[in-house]
Amino acid sequence: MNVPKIDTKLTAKDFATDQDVRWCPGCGDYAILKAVQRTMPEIGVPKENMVFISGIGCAARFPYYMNTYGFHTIHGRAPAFATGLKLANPELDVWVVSGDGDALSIGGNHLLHILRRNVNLQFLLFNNEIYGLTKGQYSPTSRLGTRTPSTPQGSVDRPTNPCAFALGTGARFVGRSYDVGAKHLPEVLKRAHAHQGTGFVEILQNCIVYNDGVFGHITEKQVAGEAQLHVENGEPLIYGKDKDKGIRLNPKTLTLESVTLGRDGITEDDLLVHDETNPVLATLLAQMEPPHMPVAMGVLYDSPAPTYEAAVTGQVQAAMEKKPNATINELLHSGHTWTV
Amino acid sequence: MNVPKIDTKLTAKDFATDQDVRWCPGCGDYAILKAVQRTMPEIGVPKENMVFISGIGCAARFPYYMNTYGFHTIHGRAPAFATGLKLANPELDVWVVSGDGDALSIGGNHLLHILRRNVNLQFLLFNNEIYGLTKGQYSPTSRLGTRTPSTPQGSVDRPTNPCAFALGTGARFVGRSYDVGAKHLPEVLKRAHAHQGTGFVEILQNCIVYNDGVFGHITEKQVAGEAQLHVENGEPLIYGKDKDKGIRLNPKTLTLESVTLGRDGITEDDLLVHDETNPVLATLLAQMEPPHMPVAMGVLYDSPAPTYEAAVTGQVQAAMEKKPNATINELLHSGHTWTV
Amino acid sequence: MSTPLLKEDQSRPSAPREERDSVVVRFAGDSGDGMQLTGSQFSQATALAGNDLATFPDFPAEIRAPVGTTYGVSAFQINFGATSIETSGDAPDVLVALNPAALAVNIKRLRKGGLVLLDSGSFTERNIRQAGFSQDPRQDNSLGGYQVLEIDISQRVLEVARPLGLSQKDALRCKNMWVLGLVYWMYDREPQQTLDWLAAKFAKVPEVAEANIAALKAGHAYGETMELSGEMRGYRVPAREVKPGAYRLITGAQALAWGLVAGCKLAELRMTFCSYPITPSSPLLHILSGLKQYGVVTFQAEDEIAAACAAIGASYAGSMGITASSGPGLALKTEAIGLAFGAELPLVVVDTQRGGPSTGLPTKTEQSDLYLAVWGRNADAPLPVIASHGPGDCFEAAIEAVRLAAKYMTPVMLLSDGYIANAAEPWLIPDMNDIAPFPVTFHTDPEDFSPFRRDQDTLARNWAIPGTPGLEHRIGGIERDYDTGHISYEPANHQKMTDVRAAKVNGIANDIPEQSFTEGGPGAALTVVGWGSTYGPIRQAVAALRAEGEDVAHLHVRHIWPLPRNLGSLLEGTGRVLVPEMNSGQFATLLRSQYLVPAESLSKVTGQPFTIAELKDAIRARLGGGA
Amino acid sequence: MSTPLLKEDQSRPSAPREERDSVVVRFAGDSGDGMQLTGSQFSQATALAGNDLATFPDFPAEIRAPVGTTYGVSAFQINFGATSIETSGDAPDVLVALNPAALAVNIKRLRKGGLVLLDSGSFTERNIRQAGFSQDPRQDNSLGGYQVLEIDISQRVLEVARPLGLSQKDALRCKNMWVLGLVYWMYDREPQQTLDWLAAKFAKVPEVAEANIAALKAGHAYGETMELSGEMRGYRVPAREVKPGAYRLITGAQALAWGLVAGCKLAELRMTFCSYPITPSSPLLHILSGLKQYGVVTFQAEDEIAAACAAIGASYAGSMGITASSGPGLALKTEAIGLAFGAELPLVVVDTQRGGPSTGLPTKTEQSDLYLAVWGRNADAPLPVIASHGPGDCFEAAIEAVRLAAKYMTPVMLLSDGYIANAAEPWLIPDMNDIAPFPVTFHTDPEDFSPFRRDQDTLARNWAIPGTPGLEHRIGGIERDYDTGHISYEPANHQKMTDVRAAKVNGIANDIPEQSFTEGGPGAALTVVGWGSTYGPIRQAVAALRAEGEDVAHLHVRHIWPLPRNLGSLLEGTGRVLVPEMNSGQFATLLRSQYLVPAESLSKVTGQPFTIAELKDAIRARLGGGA
Ligand SMILES: Cc1ncc(C[n+]2csc(CCOP(=O)(O)OP(=O)(O)O)c2C)c(N)n1
Ligand SMILES: Cc1ncc(C[n+]2csc(CCOP(=O)(O)OP(=O)(O)O)c2C)c(N)n1
Ligand code: SF4
Ligand code: SF4
Ligand SMILES: [Mg+2]
Ligand SMILES: [Mg+2]
Repeated sequence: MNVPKIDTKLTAKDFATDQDVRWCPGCGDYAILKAVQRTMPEIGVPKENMVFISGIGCAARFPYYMNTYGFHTIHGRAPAFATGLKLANPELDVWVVSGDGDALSIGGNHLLHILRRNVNLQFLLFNNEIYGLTKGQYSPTSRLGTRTPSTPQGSVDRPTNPCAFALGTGARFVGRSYDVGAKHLPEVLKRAHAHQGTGFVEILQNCIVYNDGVFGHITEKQVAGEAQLHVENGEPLIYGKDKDKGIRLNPKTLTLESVTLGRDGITEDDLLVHDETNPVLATLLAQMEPPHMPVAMGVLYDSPAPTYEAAVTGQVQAAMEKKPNATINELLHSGHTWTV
Repeated sequence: MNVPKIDTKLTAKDFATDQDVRWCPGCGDYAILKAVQRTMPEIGVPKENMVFISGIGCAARFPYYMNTYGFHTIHGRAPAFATGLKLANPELDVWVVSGDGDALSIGGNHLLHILRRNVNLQFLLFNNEIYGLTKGQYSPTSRLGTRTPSTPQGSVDRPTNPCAFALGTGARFVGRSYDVGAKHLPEVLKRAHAHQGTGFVEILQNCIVYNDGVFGHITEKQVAGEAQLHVENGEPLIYGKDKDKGIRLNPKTLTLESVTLGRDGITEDDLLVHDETNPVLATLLAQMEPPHMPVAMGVLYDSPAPTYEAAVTGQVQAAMEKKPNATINELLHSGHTWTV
Repeated sequence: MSTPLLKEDQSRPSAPREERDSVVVRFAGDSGDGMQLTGSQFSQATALAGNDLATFPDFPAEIRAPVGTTYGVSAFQINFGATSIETSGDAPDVLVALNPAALAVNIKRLRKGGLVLLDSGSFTERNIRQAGFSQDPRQDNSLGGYQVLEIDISQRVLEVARPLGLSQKDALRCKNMWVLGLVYWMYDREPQQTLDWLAAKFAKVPEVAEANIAALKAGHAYGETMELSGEMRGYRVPAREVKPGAYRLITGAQALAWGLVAGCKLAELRMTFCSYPITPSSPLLHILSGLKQYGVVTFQAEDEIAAACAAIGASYAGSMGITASSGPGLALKTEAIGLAFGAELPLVVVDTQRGGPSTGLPTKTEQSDLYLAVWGRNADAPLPVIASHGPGDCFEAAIEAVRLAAKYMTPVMLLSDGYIANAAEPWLIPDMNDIAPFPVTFHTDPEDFSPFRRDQDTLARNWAIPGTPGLEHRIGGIERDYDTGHISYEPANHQKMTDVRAAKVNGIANDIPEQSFTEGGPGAALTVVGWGSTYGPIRQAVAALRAEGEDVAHLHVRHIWPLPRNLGSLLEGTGRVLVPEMNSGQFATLLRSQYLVPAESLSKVTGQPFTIAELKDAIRARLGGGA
Repeated sequence: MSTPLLKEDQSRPSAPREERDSVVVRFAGDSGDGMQLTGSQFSQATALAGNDLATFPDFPAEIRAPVGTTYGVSAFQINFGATSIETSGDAPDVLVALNPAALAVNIKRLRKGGLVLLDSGSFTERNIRQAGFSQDPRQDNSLGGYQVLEIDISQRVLEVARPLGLSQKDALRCKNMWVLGLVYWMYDREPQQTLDWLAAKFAKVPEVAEANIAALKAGHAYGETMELSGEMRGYRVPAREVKPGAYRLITGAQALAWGLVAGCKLAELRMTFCSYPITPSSPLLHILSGLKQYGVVTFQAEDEIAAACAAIGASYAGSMGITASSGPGLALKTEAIGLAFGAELPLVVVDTQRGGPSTGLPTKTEQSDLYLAVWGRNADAPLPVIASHGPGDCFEAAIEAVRLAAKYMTPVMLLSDGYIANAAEPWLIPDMNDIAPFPVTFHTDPEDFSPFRRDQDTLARNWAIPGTPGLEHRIGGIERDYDTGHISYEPANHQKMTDVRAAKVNGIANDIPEQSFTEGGPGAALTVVGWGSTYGPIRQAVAALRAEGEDVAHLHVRHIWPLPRNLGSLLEGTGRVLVPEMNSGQFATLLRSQYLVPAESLSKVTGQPFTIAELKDAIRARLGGGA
């Protein structure tokens, strides 16, 4: 979104509403809310130009807690509402907030199409790998074997990787962060916002009630260094709490490998350098998974393309300029008429 | 699908129905129908175990012309009907026939989920890059700038690549062929059928009325040699009517390049060798496009994984074996009861 | 009616033409024969000749079925006359059949004694068989009772067109113009505008233009010659006296699309039209996609749900969100419409009804989505429902839908059908300056703001749109507090909100015209109550019977919900009530439930409009045997 | 009723207990306080004590709202007695409030003079404020008119549990068992089974088991002590005389799930249950997912549309396809249901209704999807609609739905609601051997086969499933030829098919029980007509008024469509007709439309069931002022 930056002195507090936040105590959504509220003032868009759109789910309650415009719609359809909103007023700064069920189960088709069209907005997918609001059934991102009320013997369908899915649809910005990434998340949000087109951000989120700790092996302080790779454009792919590990390409198998710097004579030069504009690299990064690989965090892909609403309204604008004072009476009299 | 092969002496004719085929004269669907009818006897599944399921569209009329079981359902939902069918009777050999609108516009979400779940059936996507049945509006695969009744100034949304989309969702078999590929198409169909899980096949199809010639630069006899690369597992990626061109990887940019054998000292050894089990290679191949690259035809990806219905019915079977004679009366008396 | 273009005085000095009050012609041929073009050219010429008219394009379901098949037959029917024409005609007087299949499909419609005009050149054995005839229908008694005029049109067209350099195939494609020329001669229509149109249409392929023009002229000349030889006769259908003004032909789809544009203009709102293609709704999307110069934004969504949601999103942003579909698509939109109802956002939902259930008969007409429109939502969610009654009327109905949606902050259902959408009629072009605007004022005052504060009169809530400083607020589908609009699970509040939403919609009854009689008045022995596209045939039938002295009246209802506030009293004071509908009695159910009147359903579910004759018979039967 | 576990003779030799005919207790506390568990334990003990009972779990909408908030309050109400209990009780006699928020939310429900039992330990300033009280309600007059019993339960629990090694937080989680012990004492219930249950539940954390057991015993002992000191009294609610047999407690969701399994067994069909989670429908998916040993296949689809389509696909394959949802989800299924109707495939669609419109009040109950069930499809698509009237009745209703779907090759709507689904009642366990099976026979004979050949009696078409040699055929949503089943656009065929589909469904009226009166008989001054979960309160209200001598009768309708064939005549012979519904009058509309009876709607849309008292008042008002 490129709404003109305005010098405001808003603070995080200005973005809080007077409504009690009703998530379960300890829910990862609180941390995300804080991060978003802290990020908004830095973005410099007037509050009244911001709109938060959501579907249904715990995550989807988000708009009630943001003192901007907000629309809590129906399950899975937030991208479609957002598209209409942007077509009607491209100047608005729109943020879609969705859960893994909302975005990838009932709403997968709308997500595909908003990404394909590249509507200029931010899409935040709170991935807790579970249906929180309906009390804990498995979701399209739940791992194989997840036991839930609807899968008492364990789930049998392979999960979808949200970032890989987004890239497969042709998304032009794909980022990943996590609920307790108090510093990391705002940076990714700002990048998504700066991107012209749909800024898709997966946020790993802990559901303390129905899926507690499912990302513990990635986000817990003790393991984060080894389990996460924070990508930076133009920088080699290095990770590890001692920054001693890296990622290199095996060009034969077209796969990524984790290597230790210094071991077997491996140096930084052997590592892949992150290129945000490379979709294949982004796909490979998106698919890295523990235990053998770290999880890639940050901006995996950013390659702007024309936005949908700009193109649509551009055609309308051009037509209006070509016929500046078209009246309805003219329309009614167009083509064959006769007078009695 | 692995229905036991039975020695039948069926011919293509046995698979034709007594209904007049109602596509427009010259429609690519005729050629596909012929190819499918010719392939069926070779597959060796008894006719009565075959079911063709479709949504709505010109392509979706297909079941009426196959003398098997058939269900012409509603727009976009064929994968969901097929999933229920397979859950109820995993022995059936199910073929879904869909169009680019049916599969990727209204039905994108069901396609995502059938691929993710890996339901054991064949999914044929007749891609004519247009809505045929509703008289020629653009579709999610129409190229940028396509002029149709709903886009008189040209379409502005970037098309989705069906094979790349399928790979992004986690599909385990992705093939591509074309309507007039009288020899090529049956081979790909047989491979899809042999695959355990969802065999996704994109078939480029000419709509002579609303999008005539849109694949001419790929499928016309004169250009096919240069415009198509027929991939074969384990073979180097060579194409050209003189078999003088090949594909190599640029490991720096992670992109594919077309090279000429013999020029600049390039030999077959420099070329990539097709590996059907490599998803990254499949994605790169799926995305090759004219004019600079040939279109990849054949089995781009084939990497079997457990099928959904086998896992589901496996759990049911196991539970039934554990409690072999569970009666409803027992169920009704389970837990706390008391007698008056 | 007299138009400057009507050149009666220029008609050729040959035998005086017999006068006809009205005539029904049906053009039928293969999908590739161009029957729709032929029909619309004839309609234009007929309109210019000052006749009233109504058309009925009868497309095949297939895009372009194999040549010569019955399911590939395309037909176009036109009823035109010197009097008020409100239906496309019960039975054709003239059937043009360009191949055996066209004859097979349409012959049963022809009135006894009518004229069938055949292209004998197309009666090959193969074509005859493909049409389903066991033998040549011209040889057995199949055509007994009709006048048959066999002309080898194919041959004549080849003779005219081949010398101009056309291939056999291209030459034969001029058959329709040859026939048009002949029919122009028969009814004394002026061919010039068609000649001009051909020249323009085929400007880039002059030999094709020339061939078509030559074919048309040849057909015309053939008529003259045959008349001289006494084998054919020409007719005169005098112009109709009508209100002076500028006229045009208009289809329902066109009028509806333009009405939406006009309505938004009157409301001073931008329009965001979101739709997913479906027969017979798609023409709205096509027409509106070509009106960008009026600021119309169109969005071909990925499906009907997305279309409805995008339209609601657009309304939330302060535009008029409009979505359009047909039965199966409308079914998909129901959940989203419920949200627009609950969040109280304006939305116009256009349903161009078609034959059902399920996929049903996509290219045939029906009125069977009334239940879905009125009652098809989860929970208590009453909406205004408006039905247009004919092509031109769609314009006004669409304006009314936009007006109510904006004024009452509510989704509005606007019903059309496959017949109305495709049929054309002459239309007295309204002057926008004569239509009172109803500009929307967005709420902008932060003082004491709540998004759910209501207007005392309309009970509509505030419309405060994103971008307005100080009015930041959240809305959604969970029940909202009556005062603040925040989420509320309070039992009493839910009752209050349910009540006020219903009261708001019911209140619209005070903002719409009272019901009046189309024909007759209160207290008739039988009152025929109709809605939607049955208007024409019912009115004609009732008028005819009244002229015969029958005690019958006609009420035509445009506002299906809320019903006009005086409708109940009009019905209570009446005798029997008969409700003809192209469904299984849906409006009859509604009337019975609201007024406890013993409304009797007259149901027709064939995908075809009522004929005047069958309505007259039904009415007569109920009046005790007829006059 | 006397059960082997009822140990009246073992009651302590202290003061004789006062006898009560029925009692309503409401347990209320924070989401984390375990009120639902407490309530269901009390229900079990009460059932074992031989009382009739009905429960009403009243969940918060939030999963686990912040501690101490009003929207985090969870409550469980139970009505139990020595007589027939059919509602969860108008107003509690006893309210247990474990924190100020629970008091704030629930106090208004308590009957005047009722007992409120408070945990004074939770009345901290912060909690009081968070509950929305401006001052301590115990200090001002807020609780005037009630008996208030303040006990520092928190403190007492800490004293019991801390020594066992529990943290303060864990210790406080035993509050519910302390209260349960006290209430057990008050109503002389046997605690043993709860003690056993606690031991089993916390087998892996013995200190927690011990602490809970100790808390329960301490609460029980507290009662005894207080009684001795005269500050509390115990009651006796005698057992009810009931039909002998094996009983259990059952919720509506459980009975419905089991009924579906039983129905499929009786039909000799595999069940394929396809659903997408939604409140309050999800428990069906959960229960059935645990019944794999009965061959039940469950499928959590990607959305409601896929769920409906998968179920239809399963039926096509020869299984019984079942899909379940609530309002918003049902709205999404309408297009697919239309296909099942058109293709004439069996399908059971369960709708557990909730508050609407749109997302509405997901955790509250309503009956407002009747319009959607009966009329919510594009085009003419009538379906059988069955409504269950209470928890146990769901079992029979589900069997009936499966029977009709299989026998008539049609989708069937089965309506339940949020109240029925979650409420529990004692249920006389039926013996499957007493229920007549209705096995399905698939068609297998290729001789002269057509998929649309119909049974002469039922008008149901053949069910021929894939895998059957020689019966290969194609079906779909486009209109089908009456004889062959092939696609047909023929006008007359469409009429014939529309008629036969309607006739088939209407014919079901001959295959369902005739309507009978629940209370009273024909010709009453006022007949109350109900459906669904209003059964209990209406029956109680009408029975009570009849006992008072009022001329009122009760008709309860299970088959909403087609209606019982004699219902019309029963209604015509009656005085006023009153239709209480938890919606804006939907069934009243249906009755009016069908029978032209002036059925009057008594509407309640608060998300709460009717109380007996409000029904009695409404009936009395219509009878002219009451006895
Ligand atoms: C049409 C419809 N179907 C189903 C539901 C029930 N429902 C609400 S939220 C939800 C899924 C929530 O999961 P997710 O999107 O992952 O969000 P979370 O609660 O985990 O944040 C479901 C199934 C609904 N409200 N509407
Ligand atoms: C619910 C619904 N929406 C829309 C339609 C109209 N419709 C039928 S087919 C179709 C698209 C066809 O395109 P495609 O899937 O590409 O098939 P093709 O005709 O090109 O083979 C549409 C929009 C419908 N029948 N049902
Ligand atoms: S259920 Fe899970 S996701 Fe939802 S609010 Fe509670 S902790 Fe958060
Ligand atoms: S419209 Fe196109 S896709 Fe459809 S039948 Fe005709 S040629 Fe084929
Ligand atoms: Mg989730
Ligand atoms: Mg297509």
